[in-house]
Amino acid sequence: MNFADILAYTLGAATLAAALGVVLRRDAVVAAMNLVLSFFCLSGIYLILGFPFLAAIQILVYAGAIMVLFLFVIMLLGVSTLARTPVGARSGLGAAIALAVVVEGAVLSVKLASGAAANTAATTETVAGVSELLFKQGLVLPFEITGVVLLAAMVAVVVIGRRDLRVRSVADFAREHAFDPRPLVTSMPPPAAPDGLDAHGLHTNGIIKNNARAAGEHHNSEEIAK
Amino acid sequence: MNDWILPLLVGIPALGALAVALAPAKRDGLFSLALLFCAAEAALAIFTFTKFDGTNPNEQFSFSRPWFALPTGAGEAVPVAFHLGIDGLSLLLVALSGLLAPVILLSAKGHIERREREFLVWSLVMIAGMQGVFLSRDLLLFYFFWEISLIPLYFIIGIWGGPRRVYATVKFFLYTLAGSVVMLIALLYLAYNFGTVAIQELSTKDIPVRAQLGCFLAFALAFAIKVPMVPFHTWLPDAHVEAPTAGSIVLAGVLLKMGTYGFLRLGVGMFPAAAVQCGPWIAGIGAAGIIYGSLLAYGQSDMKKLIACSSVAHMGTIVVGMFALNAAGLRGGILQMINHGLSTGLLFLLVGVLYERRHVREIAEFGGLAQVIPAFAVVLTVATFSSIGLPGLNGFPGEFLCLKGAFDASPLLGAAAAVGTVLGAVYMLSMLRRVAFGPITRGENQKLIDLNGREWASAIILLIPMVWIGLQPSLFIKPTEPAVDLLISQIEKGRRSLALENGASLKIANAGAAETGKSGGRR
Amino acid sequence: MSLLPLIPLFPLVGAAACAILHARTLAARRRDAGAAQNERVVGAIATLAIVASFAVSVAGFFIIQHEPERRVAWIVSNWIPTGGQTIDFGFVLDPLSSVMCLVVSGVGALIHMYATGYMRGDKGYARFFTYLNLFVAAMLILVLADSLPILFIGWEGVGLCSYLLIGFWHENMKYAEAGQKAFVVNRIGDFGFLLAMFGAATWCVDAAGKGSFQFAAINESVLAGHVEPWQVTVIGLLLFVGACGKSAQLPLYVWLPDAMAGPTPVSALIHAATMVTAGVYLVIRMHPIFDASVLASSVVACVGAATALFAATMGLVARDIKKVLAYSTISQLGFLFLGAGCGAYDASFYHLVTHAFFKALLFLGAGAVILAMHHEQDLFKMGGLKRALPLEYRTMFVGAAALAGIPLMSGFFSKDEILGGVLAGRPVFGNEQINLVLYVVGAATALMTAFYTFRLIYLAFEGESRSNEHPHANPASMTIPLAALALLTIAAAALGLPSVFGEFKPLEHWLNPVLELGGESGNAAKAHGLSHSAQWLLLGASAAIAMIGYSLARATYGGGLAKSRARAEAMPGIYKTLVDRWYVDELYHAVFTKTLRLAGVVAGLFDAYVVDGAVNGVAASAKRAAAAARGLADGKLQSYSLWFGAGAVALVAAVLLLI
Amino acid sequence: MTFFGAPVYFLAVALFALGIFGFLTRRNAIVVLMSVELMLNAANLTFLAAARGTAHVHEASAYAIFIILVAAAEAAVGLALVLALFRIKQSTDLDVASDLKG
Repeated sequence: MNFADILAYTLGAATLAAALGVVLRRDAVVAAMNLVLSFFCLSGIYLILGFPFLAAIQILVYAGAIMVLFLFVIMLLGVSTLARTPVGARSGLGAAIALAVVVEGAVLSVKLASGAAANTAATTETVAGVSELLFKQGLVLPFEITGVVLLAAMVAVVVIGRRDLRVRSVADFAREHAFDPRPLVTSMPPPAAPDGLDAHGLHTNGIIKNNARAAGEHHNSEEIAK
Repeated sequence: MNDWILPLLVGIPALGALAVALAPAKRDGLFSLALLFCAAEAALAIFTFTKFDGTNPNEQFSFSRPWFALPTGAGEAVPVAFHLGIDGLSLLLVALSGLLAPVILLSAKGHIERREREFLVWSLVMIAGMQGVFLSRDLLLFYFFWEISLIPLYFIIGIWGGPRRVYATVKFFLYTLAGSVVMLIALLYLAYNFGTVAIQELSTKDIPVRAQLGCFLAFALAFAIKVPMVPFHTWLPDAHVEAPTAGSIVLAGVLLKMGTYGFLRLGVGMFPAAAVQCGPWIAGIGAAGIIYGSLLAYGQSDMKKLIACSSVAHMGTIVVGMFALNAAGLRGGILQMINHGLSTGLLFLLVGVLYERRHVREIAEFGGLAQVIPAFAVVLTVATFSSIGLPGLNGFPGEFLCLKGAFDASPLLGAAAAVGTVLGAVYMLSMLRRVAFGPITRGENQKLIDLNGREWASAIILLIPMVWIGLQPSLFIKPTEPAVDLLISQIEKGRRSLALENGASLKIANAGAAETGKSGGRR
Repeated sequence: MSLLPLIPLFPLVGAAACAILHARTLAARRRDAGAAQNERVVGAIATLAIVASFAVSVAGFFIIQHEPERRVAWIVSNWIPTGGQTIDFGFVLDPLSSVMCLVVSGVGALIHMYATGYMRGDKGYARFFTYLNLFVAAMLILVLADSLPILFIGWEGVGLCSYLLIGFWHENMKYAEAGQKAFVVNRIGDFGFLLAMFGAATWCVDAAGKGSFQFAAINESVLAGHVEPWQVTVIGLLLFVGACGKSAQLPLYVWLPDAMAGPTPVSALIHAATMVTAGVYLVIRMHPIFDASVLASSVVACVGAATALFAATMGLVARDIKKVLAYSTISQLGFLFLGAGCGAYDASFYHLVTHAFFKALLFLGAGAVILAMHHEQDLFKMGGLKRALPLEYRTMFVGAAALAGIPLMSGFFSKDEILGGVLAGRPVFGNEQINLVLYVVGAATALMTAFYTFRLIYLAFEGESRSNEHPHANPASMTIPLAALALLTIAAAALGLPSVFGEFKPLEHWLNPVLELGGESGNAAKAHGLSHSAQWLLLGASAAIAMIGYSLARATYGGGLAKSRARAEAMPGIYKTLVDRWYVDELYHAVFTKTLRLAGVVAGLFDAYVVDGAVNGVAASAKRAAAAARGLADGKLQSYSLWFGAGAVALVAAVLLLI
Repeated sequence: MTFFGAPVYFLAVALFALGIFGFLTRRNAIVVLMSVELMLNAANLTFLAAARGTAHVHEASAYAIFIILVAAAEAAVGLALVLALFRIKQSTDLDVASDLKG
């Protein structure tokens, strides 16, 4: 039980505490902060494990990029103030499954641990080794594919994030993009009543309602009523 | 050799259906076209009856073409042939369904006002299916036609039926289908274990008794539902009440006979040992069915439901007769199938006549019709007395032989079945009295018009054979005798193999037992 | 002898002709209402058909005298092939059936002539004669049949015709119900007959072990002892059940009084002379069976005696003239069965013949009275018709005298023969005393018969008229048959004088070949006949009984209703029960009709809810299962992932546990 | 006893279990996404712990990197969906989005 073990244990405990915080805290922002804390602890553990490059990546990408994105969204939607019971109706079943995972995980990990070769600590991870692997031989194709995955994700985000997200069918798309004789509206019209319709049956306010003309077609009264 | 007759018997209605479907004619043109085909069918059926050689027990005019082969895992594929053949057992039934074809058309003309083309197509397909069932000598072909004849009636009841037609037709279809699915399993078992689906071959192969029992019970379920035997009969009254008159005639006239014919040809024919073993049980259920059916009929207020329940009782007599498994019972069963077809067909025709005029079927709605429409009352009286088995009409020889067969099998069974004759008289005559006799209770009945030409024609087509069978039963029984004797030899073979089986098991069970080989079947 | 089938054929052809004529009149009536009924033509055809058949029967009667065993047969072989015993459509003319043919066609012809007058003006005239001819044809088939199934054809045929004729005026629901009741009760009897037929065919085997439906074969096999005793008894009892149904004996007699709903000629022909005697004919035809089984014959005797007594009591108080005669018929039939049961077959056959004549006469007379009184049937509303209808009065008096058993009348001799047969006959149930008791019952019945017969005569003809109708004379076509029947009744006495007057018993000798089948046991009565003095004593007793009955009736009803009403008040209880026919109808209605109707309803409910319920239950449960399954897909993402997670965990657990 | 024997895997299992619990029961879409991140990190930890000191160190690291990349893409798309959901339903509660029930 040298110093490294002690540090590792404390970092482990900290990660667990943070994870608990993520899961149980009612407020989304606090949950996010806990997650960031757990990432930091984890990167510490990676260091101890002998993966310095990865620890850095963990901090940079995970804590830096992804969590920032989370916080950004949380702030954008202002959902943190939602005071509703955190846990869903079926929490009992969820907990049961989690427990089952713990039990099975424990059994598997014991099996995994017992099989592990004696750690000779001969080689430690170096950036050169990793980059050799990623760019020269072995994992080049997977790396490029993850690039494409990221690109796809970006495109998806752009499409999904569009402002006038309408529930659309091919017919709607075609009809909309057919030649439209109406002159372009040069200036923004004054904000009319929240769900008023202009002469051409288009919505005037910013918030997306279901496509009025589409609604007209199948009388989605629940939408219009709200 | 004239093997063109049987394919034509099935072909004519099928071609007729096609012709009617494509013909550009209007309502009357379609009806006359269809009637032409049906008349041809009836003529051919009568021609077959006359040309049939009454002394030859096995199948005649057989027509066989290889159809396809069922691939089996091991060994070569099981050949399935489009094999039609007629013999003593199916002769009378083929003649009956041929005869009923024009009757269905003539009665349909009266009450089918909409979508006539479809109705005609479906009824012609129906007739083809029926003939196919009685003529097929190959198990798979039998199953094919069995299912084919189900679909048209589904539509006939479903589209042109009464208010609760959808419930009735779905119930009828699913009920019968459930039975035939179980039959299919047994059929496949036979195909794969014995390498053939030809009925003739399966009858000669001696299938082990245990396998026989299994297959017999599977087939028996399908046929019991179709007959219908008592626990499975609830679909019949609903189907009849909701069916249009033409549908009721074909349902009562021929469809029910597929069950009893199946029992005879496939049940007793192919699995004699099992038939001997289950015979007493099925006969017992049949006898209970007679009494239960009669009580049911007595309690009905709807004329058509009463006749439907009465056919449950009559079919019970047929089953009792057949499963007495002796010479008289089998002859009676076969003849009674025809008699029931004729008399119940005529009764439903007459109910249809009333329904077309008054659009109501409650017995209470009628009364004293004999004073207003005497001709109708006379035909109704004749039909009623034929249905309760009055000597001189067709009911008597059939019922007499069934009861004699039942009595020979066991006096108790005979007595129980004979009670049916008394109960039959009770509910049929009370129906006749409430409909035809007594004062005229309803104003509308005053203005009823008597049978018109068309209705007279269809009634006479049924009346002639009814009186002829009554006066000269031997003409209709003699041709079936060789086939029945062949079946009796099958039953004896079954009894022997059963005795062998019991004997063997007895020997094994108690090595020293004195009495071995006691016959398991009837005395 | 191809003449034989002609006997039933003539009436069949007659029936067909009348049917066609009826159809034409209907068509004519529909075209222009009121087309003239060709009554004369129809009446002539129908009556001629029966007369022709009578002529052939007479010819047959003389022909068979020269035949070796006085027996002629005609057969169409293999009419119904049953695989075992074949059923041939065969007729046989032997002494028994020839006399029956004569009676049926003779009395039938007279009744047809009478009916042409009685039914004049009825719009169903041709239809009536169609049914009447059909009936005579069926009765002749029944009588001529040489095997049980062919007899059964006639048996059911007459049942059908009695159904049609009782319910002839079907506009009146009461008459239609009476017709249906008659047919159903007959059918109950036929149930027993059917089983007896099958039993006989399978059990009565000949030496070679082959059963048969033929009378001759069955009788032979019973006499030869190939049949176990219990089987003979069962066949006998079942046959008697059939006979009870047809001849209206105790348990199954209820239909006959209601059968009076039919026109009077029908009552005369069917419910007096012919059909109802079919049961006795059957017992006589199959007498070896009843000789062989003491139990069966004793049951026949006792039921006969009981019915005789029971029916006579109801006859005492009946008001409707036809009902009185109906009860008397049931009672006389009881007498016939009593005689047959005790082995006195020739005596009961003799009484059967004489009864046919005088009962038909009485019915026709009653019909004439009813017609004269414009369809008034209540005795209490008649009276003093002696002056208005002299011929009817005289002929009915002759009939009544015969029925009552006034000495020197045919009824006296035949009834006396039966009573003698009972006394000297085979011991019932094995001991003599019962015969004595049966004799006493018979005597009492004879007394009551005499009383109610003359009560009828006095109420109808004597005293002063109690109705404002003035009776009109009846046409000749009705009075001639009355006279003829009266003569026949008187002449019938000559058929079988008691042996004490010298051995002049033509009927008995004539029947010997049929009744002597069993040799000694065949005709027990004659074997150790009564001594001369006993016979004289018997004759005296019967004469005394008749006279007492006559004088009693004369005393009470001579001066109109006064005395009888006083007598009725004296014992109200008994009078009431007798008038209400011992409440048997109500009992039957409650026990049978109600339970059957209840059973029908219960079966209907059971069927609709239990059997159908099970079927619909299967369908409903399938639907419910589907609905439950649909609950899982509630659109919430997390519930899907829950099931997903649960599945994954289970899989891992399975893998871990298994490896 | 050393942390790097079984305990590191216990930690990973615990993290994974918490991730699943959060994923299955939390109604807030964002926390659900966070739980997914948690689970992915647990996986990372297991990879690295298993490869510690062996010749496959670089491969483990590379895989970890791939996981992180994919996690990033997944988070981005997830959040975009949550955003869209919010626009339509004005709430991030998962149970609200149940229009597809059948």
